Amino acid sequence: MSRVRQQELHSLLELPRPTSQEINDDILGPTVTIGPQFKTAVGGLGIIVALGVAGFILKAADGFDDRTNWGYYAAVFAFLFTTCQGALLVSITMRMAKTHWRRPLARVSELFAIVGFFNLLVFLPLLWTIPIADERQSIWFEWPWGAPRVMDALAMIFLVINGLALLWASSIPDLALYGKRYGGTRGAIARFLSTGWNGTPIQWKILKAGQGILGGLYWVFLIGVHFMLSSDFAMSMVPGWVDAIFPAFQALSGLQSAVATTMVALYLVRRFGRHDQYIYMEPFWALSKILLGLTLLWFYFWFAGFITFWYGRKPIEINVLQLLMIGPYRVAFYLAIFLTFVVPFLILMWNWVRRTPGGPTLASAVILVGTFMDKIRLYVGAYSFTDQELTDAFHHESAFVDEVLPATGPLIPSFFQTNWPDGSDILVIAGGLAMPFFIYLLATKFIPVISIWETKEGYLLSGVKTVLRRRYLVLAKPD
Amino acid sequence: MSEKNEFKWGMVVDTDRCTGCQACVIACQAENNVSLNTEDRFHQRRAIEWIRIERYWEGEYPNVKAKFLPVLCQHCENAPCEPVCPVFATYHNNEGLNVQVYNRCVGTRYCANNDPYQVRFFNFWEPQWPKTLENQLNPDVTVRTRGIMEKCTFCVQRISRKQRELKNEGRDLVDGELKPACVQTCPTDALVFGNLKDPKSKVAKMAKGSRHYRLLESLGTEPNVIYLKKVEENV
Amino acid sequence: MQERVHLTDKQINDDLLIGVETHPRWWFIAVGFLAIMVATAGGAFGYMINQGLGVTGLNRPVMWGFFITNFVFWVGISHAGVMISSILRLSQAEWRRPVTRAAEVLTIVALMTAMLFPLMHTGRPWRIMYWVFPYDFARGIWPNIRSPLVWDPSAIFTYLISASLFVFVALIPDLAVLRDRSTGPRKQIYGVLSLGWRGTPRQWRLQAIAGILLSALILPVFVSVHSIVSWDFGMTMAVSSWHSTIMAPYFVIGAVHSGVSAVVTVMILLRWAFKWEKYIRPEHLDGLGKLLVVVGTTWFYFFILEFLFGLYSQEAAEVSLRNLLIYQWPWNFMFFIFLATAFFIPIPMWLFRGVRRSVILMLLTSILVNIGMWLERFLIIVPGLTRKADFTFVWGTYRPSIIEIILVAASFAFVTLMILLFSKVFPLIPLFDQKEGKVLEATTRIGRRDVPSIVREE
Amino acid sequence: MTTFIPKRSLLGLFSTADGAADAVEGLQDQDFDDKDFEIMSGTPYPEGAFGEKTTNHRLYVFPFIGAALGFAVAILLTTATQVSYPLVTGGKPILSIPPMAIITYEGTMLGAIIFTVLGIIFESRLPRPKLGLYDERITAGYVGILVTTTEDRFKTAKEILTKAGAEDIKEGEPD
Repeated sequence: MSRVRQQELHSLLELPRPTSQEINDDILGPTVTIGPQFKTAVGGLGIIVALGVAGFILKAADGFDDRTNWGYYAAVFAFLFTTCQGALLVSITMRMAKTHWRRPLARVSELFAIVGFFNLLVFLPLLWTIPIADERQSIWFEWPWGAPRVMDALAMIFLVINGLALLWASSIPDLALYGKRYGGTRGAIARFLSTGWNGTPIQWKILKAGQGILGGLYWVFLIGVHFMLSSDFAMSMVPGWVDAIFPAFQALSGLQSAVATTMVALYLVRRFGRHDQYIYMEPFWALSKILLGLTLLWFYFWFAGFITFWYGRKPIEINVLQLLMIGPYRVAFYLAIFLTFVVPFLILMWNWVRRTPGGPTLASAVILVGTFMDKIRLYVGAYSFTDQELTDAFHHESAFVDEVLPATGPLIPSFFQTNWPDGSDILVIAGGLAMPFFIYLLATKFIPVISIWETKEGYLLSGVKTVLRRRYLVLAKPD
Repeated sequence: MSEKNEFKWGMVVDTDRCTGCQACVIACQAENNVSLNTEDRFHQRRAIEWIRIERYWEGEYPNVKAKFLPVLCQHCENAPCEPVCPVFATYHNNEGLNVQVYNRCVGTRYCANNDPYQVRFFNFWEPQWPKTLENQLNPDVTVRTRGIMEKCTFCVQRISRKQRELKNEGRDLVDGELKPACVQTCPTDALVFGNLKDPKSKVAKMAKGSRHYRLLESLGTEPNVIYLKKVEENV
Repeated sequence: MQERVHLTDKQINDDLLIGVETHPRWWFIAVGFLAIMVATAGGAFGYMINQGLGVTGLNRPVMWGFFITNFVFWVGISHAGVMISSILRLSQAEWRRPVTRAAEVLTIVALMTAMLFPLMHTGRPWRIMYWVFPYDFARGIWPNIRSPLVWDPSAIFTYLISASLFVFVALIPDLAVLRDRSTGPRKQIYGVLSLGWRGTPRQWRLQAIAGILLSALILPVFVSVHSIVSWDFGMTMAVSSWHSTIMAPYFVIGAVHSGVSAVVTVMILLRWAFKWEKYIRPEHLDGLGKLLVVVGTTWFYFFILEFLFGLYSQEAAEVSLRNLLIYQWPWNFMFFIFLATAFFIPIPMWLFRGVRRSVILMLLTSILVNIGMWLERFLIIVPGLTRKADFTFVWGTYRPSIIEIILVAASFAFVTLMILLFSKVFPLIPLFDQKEGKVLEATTRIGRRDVPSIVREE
Repeated sequence: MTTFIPKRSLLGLFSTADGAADAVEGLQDQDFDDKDFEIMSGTPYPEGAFGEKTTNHRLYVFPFIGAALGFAVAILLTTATQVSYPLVTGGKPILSIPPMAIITYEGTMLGAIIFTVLGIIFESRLPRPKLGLYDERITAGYVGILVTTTEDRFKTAKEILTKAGAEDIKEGEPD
């Protein structure tokens, strides 16, 4: 089949219907060939990632005691966690909801599981930067020493394993195909991973049930990890910051950036992966509607937290608002609210923009920048307190009778200062942001970036029917 | 008079002097036409006391000590009870008073919920006095009907009468000549009332002493009632 | 799996207009009985106005009790309609068709009921005008927009007007059916109401767009309404267990949980009352059940956040409140019942397909959820107040009086009554949506199996 | 201005949608303009199912106008009520932005929704005081095709409708 650019083709109704063999050729072909463009991209990204590793080594040489030194590192990790590890949710959720337009993007979002594995490596050093002091507010209450470190590490590891398992489960049929077609090391690995899959009905049934269970678990784990990270790495580091909505807000921000990440990846795969035959317009349209909803919710969650603090006006609340909004991190804050809410909302509110591939992708890219700014505001802000300040403040505010308090002065002295990134921070940021592209590019050469079996299933379950005088798309809904 | 904003009323409560005699409570009831708190109303938890004495017991028998804390409306600068009222029945005037406008009140009781000091009271029943007591009602003070909120006003009727007097006589306020009923009655001078804006007044001086504190300071309400810590003799 | 029932347009009209066109005796008995209950409540309310709020169980510090609980509960129920019809319309869920109208009507009725309660609860209800309306009663005082109690009416009126218009727009084609089928003065009235609808392609197209556009516009309103109700509590810094940032989404998702359950209850009762077995089928309950699993679990997540973050700061008032809820009779009993009925019994049950498709089990579980969610509101509002004060000895408790119980009970009667009255005048299942569903049905043959399919419009 | 040519209306009733679609096809073949005939059905058929041309509408303008109006009114109201009687409550500023934002938001949405509903009614060409040539069977499953044409083409139209299988044909004056 000729590879025409089909910008305008919106849904399966207008698309030509390839045969099974053509689908195999079209999708598996680019997986095994390595072009010069690919080599340049991988090489360039590899160098940046190497610089990032160098930045990390520079930091590690300074030790883990000075927490302020690790603020940007934590922000980079948090950003990668929200975006890349959240991205899997798009395919999981849409598969659960049985939407038919998910098929082109299912694998695109699931491949981020591999990026998640490397993000785990980024995460582990961070454990040494959070205080284990029991005498501060935390979700671990009376748990034994080091509960945050142990539990956070365990939760992250489980999450990554779960993600990889999900990716594996959903790509078995494709790997089997890959192994059958190609030899060499990669073919052998694919054959090994496909564990003798031959597609009997019972195998399909188990595979789908497995995907459902792993997907449900991934949701639970991801929300849980968001909860732990946002309380252990952000809230508990700022005296008096008790914000029950914050874990949920972080999870929501994770969903928003997950959709944005998937959208950007989908666009890039479509543009550079020569897959516009299979990635038609409808996923962009449908995802952009969801993205619009999540963008509005982002502001809603933020406002729900803000107005409670603004109205309450306790000194401690005012201090938290000052630190994060009008204090030293205000630049990052206003950029964040502008780029995660205002700009994407203005882009996405137009129906005609949502029906193009470029519009939603632009909004997504803007959202990703905004999310990064938000992480800088929260994590660098949180990392600017020392252990001593935390314990002092905690004892201070939990005193029952206020007679002991001095009558003047704020409860928390404003000891935080602007913390601009230094040389090693910049290296870490550059390397950290290049890492997902680098890993993802490599991963596309091992696993087809479009799910072959889901695409075939999509063609099987859709058809064209004439009602009276016009042709319409018909979607079959088994079970 | 208030254009220059020369007043900011405040009170100092010296807990070291308080004997817990409750004279202020009675004086307030009489001055402000607060309805009688019968036994029934106490059991219903609907008693109204604009000023009350909190009593804390310390230590084990036989070395028991009682501590007293007179609590009245704190007339906060950032009063949490004010902004929640939908009809502006309570607001902050420019003399530092948290005022209650009975006419506007519809009785949502939201202010009572958002009052950390428990000094706002709701009239669940129509106020009633025995026939014999009806003639002792203060003509300067409204009798509040059922269905509205009320609370300590720093005896605003005395304040405005005094301000009229001053204006007529064309003179300044002499510190100590204006006293709410509770202050007037206190036998130990534990309560002191005055103008916090006047640096020479007794309240302003006492408020700057080393023993001062304010109730629930961590809430940031900035009360105009300042407490002085008890001096521990046996320490 | 979708079951296919074959019906002609005529039969759909006959079946779904059964409430309007027939006059069974049970309807009159039910309406009479409910009207008596509502009248009793009117008497109780009159007595309360005459005597003052002393006749309630409220006290210091529990200034808000059953009335506010019931207000929050009914506002919560009112979130069902828009949740169901908007989300499902926007996501093109096919099983929404019989559910939408009843859910929207439930929204309106519940909202009207909810609005009565803050009114009853005030000390001087006859003065409520200058609270709610921005009208200068010659006294120069306007409502204080800094008060959450002014945000409330602004949101609730917006929601009520929007929901009513939404229902009306979707009702126009059905009113045309009623116009064509009725005679005499009824025909005149339906004729005026249906605005001269004839069903041209342009009108149908706008009807379809209207559904989607209004859904998209009402959704943000719907989220704001319960958020603002939650901020009545969240803004209150003096009650530390209320003063939580999570309140807004927690209330909203809780409202959806109780609202969707209420829709299930109402649907099943309608199915039983009007013999609509062909329209309200197990597949619809199945869809609602799946939705409820998601909503209920999300709600539980927010509940955990709320509960846990009360302890996070380790403030005395918050800790004592949790102590009260877990260890002290009868609060711990209510807390246990609340958790069991709102989450631990229904959600695991709904994981099973058999339960979701069983009419009787769905009826029971959906009622359970609302028992739990009523208790949830009660347990947020009242214990928070009983353990409110930090340094004084006015920790109190609360016991509702008979007047409060009568009024709360009558609110349920009132809602039922209003739905029954509505069913006498308008169809509770949209006729045209059913007919559209029929047109869009298709079957795809895959291998040896006929798979039910759906024609998808762009 | 063209001279006034008297027109007559013709309503064909079809028991099946297929027949109606045939009739539409026939009318289009005979150069009847889309303005000359209207389809009436009690069932929402998918857009373009009868082969009719889809009409444009300007519904999306309405919510924006309404939102702008609602926004303006709400801002005016919230600002004016606070400024006209400046009372300090709880140390909050006289012009408190967050509460204003909440009420303004509600006002904006209310304006948008009211105008959308007005727009829907207006764009649907409703309300229509008189039904004109109409049949009550349309809401019971029949599809009606209302042709309004000049006397000379009247017969052609009638023939087309009959040929397409119209069960009943009513004649009348256009409204």
